[in-house]
Amino acid sequence: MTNLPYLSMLILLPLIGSLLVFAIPAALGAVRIKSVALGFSLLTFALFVLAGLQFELGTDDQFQLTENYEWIGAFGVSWSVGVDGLGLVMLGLVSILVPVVLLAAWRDVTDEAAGKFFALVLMLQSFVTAVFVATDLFMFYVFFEVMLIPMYFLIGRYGNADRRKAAVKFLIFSLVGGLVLLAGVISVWVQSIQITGFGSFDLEYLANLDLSVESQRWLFAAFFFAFAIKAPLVPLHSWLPDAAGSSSPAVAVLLIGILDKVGTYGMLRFLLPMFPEASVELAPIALTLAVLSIFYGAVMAIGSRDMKRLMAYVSISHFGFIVLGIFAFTTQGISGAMFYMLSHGLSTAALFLAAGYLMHRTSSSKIDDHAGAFQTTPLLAGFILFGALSSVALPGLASFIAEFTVLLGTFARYPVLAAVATLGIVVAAVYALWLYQRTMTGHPSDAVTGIKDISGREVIALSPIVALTIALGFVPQPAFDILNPTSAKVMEQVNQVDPEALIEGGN
Amino acid sequence: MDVTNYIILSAILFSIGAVGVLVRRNAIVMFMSIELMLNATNLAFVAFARANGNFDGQVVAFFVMVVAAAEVVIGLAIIMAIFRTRKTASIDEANLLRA
Amino acid sequence: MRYSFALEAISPSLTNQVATGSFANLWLLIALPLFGALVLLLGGNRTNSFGPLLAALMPIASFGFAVYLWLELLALPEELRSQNLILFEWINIGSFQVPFGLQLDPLSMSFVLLITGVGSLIHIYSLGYMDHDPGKRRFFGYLNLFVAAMLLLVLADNYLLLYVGWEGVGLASYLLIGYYQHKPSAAAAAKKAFVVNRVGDVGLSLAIMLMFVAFHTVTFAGISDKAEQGSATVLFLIGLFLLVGAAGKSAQVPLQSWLLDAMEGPTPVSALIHAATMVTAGVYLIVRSNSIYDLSVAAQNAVIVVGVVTLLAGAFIGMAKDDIKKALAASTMSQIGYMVLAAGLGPIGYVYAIMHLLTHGFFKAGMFLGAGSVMHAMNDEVDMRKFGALRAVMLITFGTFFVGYLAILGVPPFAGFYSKDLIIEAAFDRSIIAGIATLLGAGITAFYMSRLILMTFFSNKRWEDDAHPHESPATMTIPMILLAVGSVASGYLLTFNDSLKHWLAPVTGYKTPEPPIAIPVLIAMTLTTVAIGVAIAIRMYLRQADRVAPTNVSIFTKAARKDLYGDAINEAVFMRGGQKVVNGTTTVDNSVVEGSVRFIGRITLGLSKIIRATQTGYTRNYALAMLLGASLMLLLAAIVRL
Amino acid sequence: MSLVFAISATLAVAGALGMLLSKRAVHSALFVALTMISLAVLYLQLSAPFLGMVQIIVYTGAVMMLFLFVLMIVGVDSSDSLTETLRGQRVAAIAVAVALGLLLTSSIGGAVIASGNSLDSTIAGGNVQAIANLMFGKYVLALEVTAALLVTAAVGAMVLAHRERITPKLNQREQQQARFADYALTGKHPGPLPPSGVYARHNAVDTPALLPDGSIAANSVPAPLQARGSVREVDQVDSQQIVDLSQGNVVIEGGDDGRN
Repeated sequence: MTNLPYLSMLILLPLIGSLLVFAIPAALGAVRIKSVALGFSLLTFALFVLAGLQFELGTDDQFQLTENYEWIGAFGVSWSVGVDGLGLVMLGLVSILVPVVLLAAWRDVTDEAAGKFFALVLMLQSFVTAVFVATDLFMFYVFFEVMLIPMYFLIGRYGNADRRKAAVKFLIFSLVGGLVLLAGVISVWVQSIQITGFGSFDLEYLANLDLSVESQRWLFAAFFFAFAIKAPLVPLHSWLPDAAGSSSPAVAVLLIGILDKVGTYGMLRFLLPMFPEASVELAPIALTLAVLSIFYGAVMAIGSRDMKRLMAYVSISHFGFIVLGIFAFTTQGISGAMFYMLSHGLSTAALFLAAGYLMHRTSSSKIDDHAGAFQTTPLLAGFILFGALSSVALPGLASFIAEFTVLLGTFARYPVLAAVATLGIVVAAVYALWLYQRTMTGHPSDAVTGIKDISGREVIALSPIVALTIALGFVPQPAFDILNPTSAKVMEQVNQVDPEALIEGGN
Repeated sequence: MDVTNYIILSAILFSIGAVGVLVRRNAIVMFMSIELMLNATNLAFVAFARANGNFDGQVVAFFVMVVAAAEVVIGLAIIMAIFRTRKTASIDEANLLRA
Repeated sequence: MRYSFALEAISPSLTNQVATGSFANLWLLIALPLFGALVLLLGGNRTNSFGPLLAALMPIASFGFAVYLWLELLALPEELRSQNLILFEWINIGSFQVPFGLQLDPLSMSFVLLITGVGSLIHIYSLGYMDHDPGKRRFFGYLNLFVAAMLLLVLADNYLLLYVGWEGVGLASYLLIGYYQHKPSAAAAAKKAFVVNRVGDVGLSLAIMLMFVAFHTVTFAGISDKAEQGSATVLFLIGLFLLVGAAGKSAQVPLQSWLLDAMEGPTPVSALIHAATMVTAGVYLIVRSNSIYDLSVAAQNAVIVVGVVTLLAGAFIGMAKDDIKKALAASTMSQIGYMVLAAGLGPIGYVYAIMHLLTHGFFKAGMFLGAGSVMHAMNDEVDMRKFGALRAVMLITFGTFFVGYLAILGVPPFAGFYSKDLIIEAAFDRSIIAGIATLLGAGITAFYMSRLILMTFFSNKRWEDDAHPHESPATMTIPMILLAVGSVASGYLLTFNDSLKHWLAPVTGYKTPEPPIAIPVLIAMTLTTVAIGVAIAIRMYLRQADRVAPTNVSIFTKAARKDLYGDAINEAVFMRGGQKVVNGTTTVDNSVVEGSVRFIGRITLGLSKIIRATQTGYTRNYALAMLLGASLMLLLAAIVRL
Repeated sequence: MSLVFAISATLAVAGALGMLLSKRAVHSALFVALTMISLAVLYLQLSAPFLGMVQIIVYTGAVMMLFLFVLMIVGVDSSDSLTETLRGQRVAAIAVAVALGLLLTSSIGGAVIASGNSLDSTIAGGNVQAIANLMFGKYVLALEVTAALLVTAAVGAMVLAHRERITPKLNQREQQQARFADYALTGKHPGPLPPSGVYARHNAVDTPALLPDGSIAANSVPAPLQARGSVREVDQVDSQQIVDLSQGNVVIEGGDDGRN
């Protein structure tokens, strides 16, 4: 069991499922097609659990479950995969969210379109998995771009009236970022040849490359630009509200919960290890953008009249926290940022899917159309409140642990910046509770009168998310046990140590 | 053996072929011009083969001929198809690529 | 005897013991009400029938266990009375290590007894009060959730876990204030409470972060070990941040504005959360952080200033309120101001702060329940101007309320006399100004409480036509009676033989105050002030009160009616300002960010329009372009070779 | 410069220019054939006898004949005109082509490096064997691919040239109905077009039929001939005779069977 190529299988299994679902004739019935898709996603989850059981804590190797096959020998490109703590956690997030999203979106699309929709989701899962396990920069880049294709169709075909425009905007932004990234990737490769005499895209080889600070700066700029579009940081964010606002809730969850994580993931996996000196030197820029994003996103969320746009802006704010933690260069900050990536995926799913249930019932995403929905859908109101509180980082939920550790880690190095960022939790309370107040309380509006409360299927789809969010809020340490070696490794790669305690006489 | 003359001849034929492509409107005549250009390059190949003293140039010329033959077949078929729908062999009439 | 002069000064002497025996089951205290909350909230409508009863049983069970643990604790020698139970490793990242640990020491024990005791009574009361409410299962679920969170707050052995309980009670408070979801005012009040509390949370968060940065620990034990090594600035800042947190939760100026609005919730909630327990969490936090405050006089001074301002502001607002619950809420604010002030006095005041907190828990909860009983009788009317002469129809309610009234006034031998007078003495010890303020506060309290009780139970009948007041059922009156008993006896019991001092001093330390004025003189001064307040009220309200509030009132009354313009300031500065920021950002996003994206798009479109002109569709044009390109490339090659 | 080269080169250029300048496509094709043959001679001259033969067989023999076939099918139309319709195209084309020719001459012509060894000396078993060795050795993959290309091209040509019937074939009755419906709508003559040479001295296809008033029936000459402008003039005498005949002034002997 131990020597199976788990990671390649995790990439291939959903892809096979996707092709199979594509191939099933529609005449067989939408329910069967959907069941096959869901089955594949559950199978993938099972495979992930098996793979996770092979993962060992406390080993010296950075990457585990590694595989390495030659791909394009002439350029030193290989199909090389492996996971460390961060990769494993992201894989877990993907494996959990996809079945949840499929189940939640069971009736979001018409029966004729269901097969293609579900197949595209599975395809996306495959590509995103490849991104998260690639330890070869070229392979990472390829899947970084390829995953846009299913996403483009998911936004452009299954959203509201503005979906096509939004999909094109999403694609153009991503492609611009990807193009700059490509330039960076090629440049790294060329420089690696100049320095060592042979070119390779292997991560470890590139991380040990002795790049000059000058070229590191340029490469940092290129990589950071691409990842900041994906993450997204203000002012490169404007595609996200459109994309999330125009797509169906399930797609928005995949987009924000998983796809955007590639940006912050890329920062930790490639940006910091490959360009450590430049990262430390240019961190203030990243931190400034991060704090800007936190407040900008939160303020825009308050000003939003559309639920999905609001949630998209909330996510921009949250990505600000993640980037803040990454560039604080403390163990707590980086571990917290990685934990944030996990918890943000969960809280996004909780809020988006629950709100999606409501929007599906009223066929409107305008906040003002919903009022007093509590009277007709008390259970759904509970889930929406849970989602809102989760995005507020209420203590006792996973998002609190994440946000607090990020702020704590930042505070240790940049107290003023962290203090300013902490003020963001007040603004967060305003947007989240105001959303709840405007949608759930008061006298029922016409739109919500007579709608049905949440169904059993919908509860089942959301329960794992809710359970995980609470469980990780009280028992986060298993996740930190997995993540801490990664943050220690990153700290070592950027050559930073945690600040000492301030007390007189040392620690 | 001075092959420069052959090269010059080849260039002249190529240029005349190019002018043919650019100024003649009859698709069939245009096609003949293209054939002429291909032949001009063939001549250059053969001349180079002679100059370099090996047969590779001749083999390439041979392949060019084969490809040209295939191309003529397809090209003429296309011209016939166009003629059938538009009742003309004028290349200017087939301007659907206009932006 | 109120003082034992043998008790001069005690310094904190407890060290944590690993919990064994029955203390190892400490977690049950929290788990019981949490279990109740989970059953009721997850069980759905199936639990409608037995849910409320189950919910009421849970805090009672917790209370029983708490009493048992209390007796166990009493049996231990003084220095072993801090039991520390570490359940599991909570967070461990590098040097940031936080256990999921509970700590039971005399301070938290006092709170546990108060919370579970008063909590149980209010659960029982609610069985009667909420009897007709169709959604009461949810209500009881929230109540249980609150009790669990509050217990976690006081039992946590570190600041981060305290924070979890802190927010848990905030959440429960939010849910309960907004319990009447269909009322927009309730929803707005709930949100306001949460948001204002969040401002306080920022303070608490920053305090915890600073503690970690300074000391690399956030446990109470760790902080008190290392606090002495901290620099003055760090200690002051931690104290200040903690104060912000405490001000948010305890409705202290400038974060007081949410408490009066919070009265939108059902009355038992006001009694339990917004009078007896949650709002005192700030006092708990300050007393718990005594190791920080003892080392920073500047931080103590900040606490004192906040306490003084709040006690006066609350009393001032209380004078003008016609809404019975809001008047009581203003009074709560003021009384907590006393506690905070006392907590700011250091070892002199900690014990008194807690003592006042406990007695206040009894009499204020009792009065709130009384107010609830009145409202229950008057079709949920809260305007005192529509009450009057109720003492005859609601004898038990009036009796219990009157006991509470005497207690809050500080009439001997009721509970408030012991606790409040001690605070006044301690305040004089620190500063004359603070002392005078407390004295003044006592007088104003006497005035507005007399006004309240006169307008409600005495004076002329001003009822609405459809009002048929009647005494409340036993489930409601019994808790009121029990709380009244507490209001009478608690003060004496807590001071008898210096019991509370001996009990708490190992945690907080103690020092006897030495006010510049002789203590009997002070007592006389206090009682005189109170008597003056009562007299004015009787003169104004005993006979007759207007059915409609007069409008030609002084500027001070107007200010008090408007909560001293707290909301107006909030609205002008934060809401309007916030709105402007939101609008501004939205405009920037639309014009600058989106605008630049659109601008790039437009440039691209324009360029493509120009280039499109070259796409004539004529094959021969394309061929020409191709040939031109080939020629240029050749030319380039030729040039490069040259 | 050998005499053979001088003659062949002259002929080749003349053929090329002829193709470029002749108005009729058929003439162009014949001129190209001339160029091809000249090139074949040049190949022989360049020690490539095999290619020379292939050139004659494939190009002159097959390709150019295919052109002629297609020309016959397509016929002639206005595209044969030599007047330029695209503004500036002719001038630009000539300028660019001249520039290209010069550039090619200067760059490629200068790049020739003579190795000095003659082809004849390297031939082991003659030219054909040498080429065969290369083709079935070094270039065997290209050869296979070319084979595939040829097959594909053959299939492709069939697909393109084949006309798929997309409407059901009309029977005579339906054709008749359609024709009269057309007449009702557009006034198009329902009967057959007038045959050429009716009432005329000649019955050649380029002779137009004449209407009873002596004027020309425009439809009686096939369109390609009209497009080419080769419609025969009508004699004045002929038309006058027709007018006379139609007015009964003249009676033709032997043509009176059952008429009058």
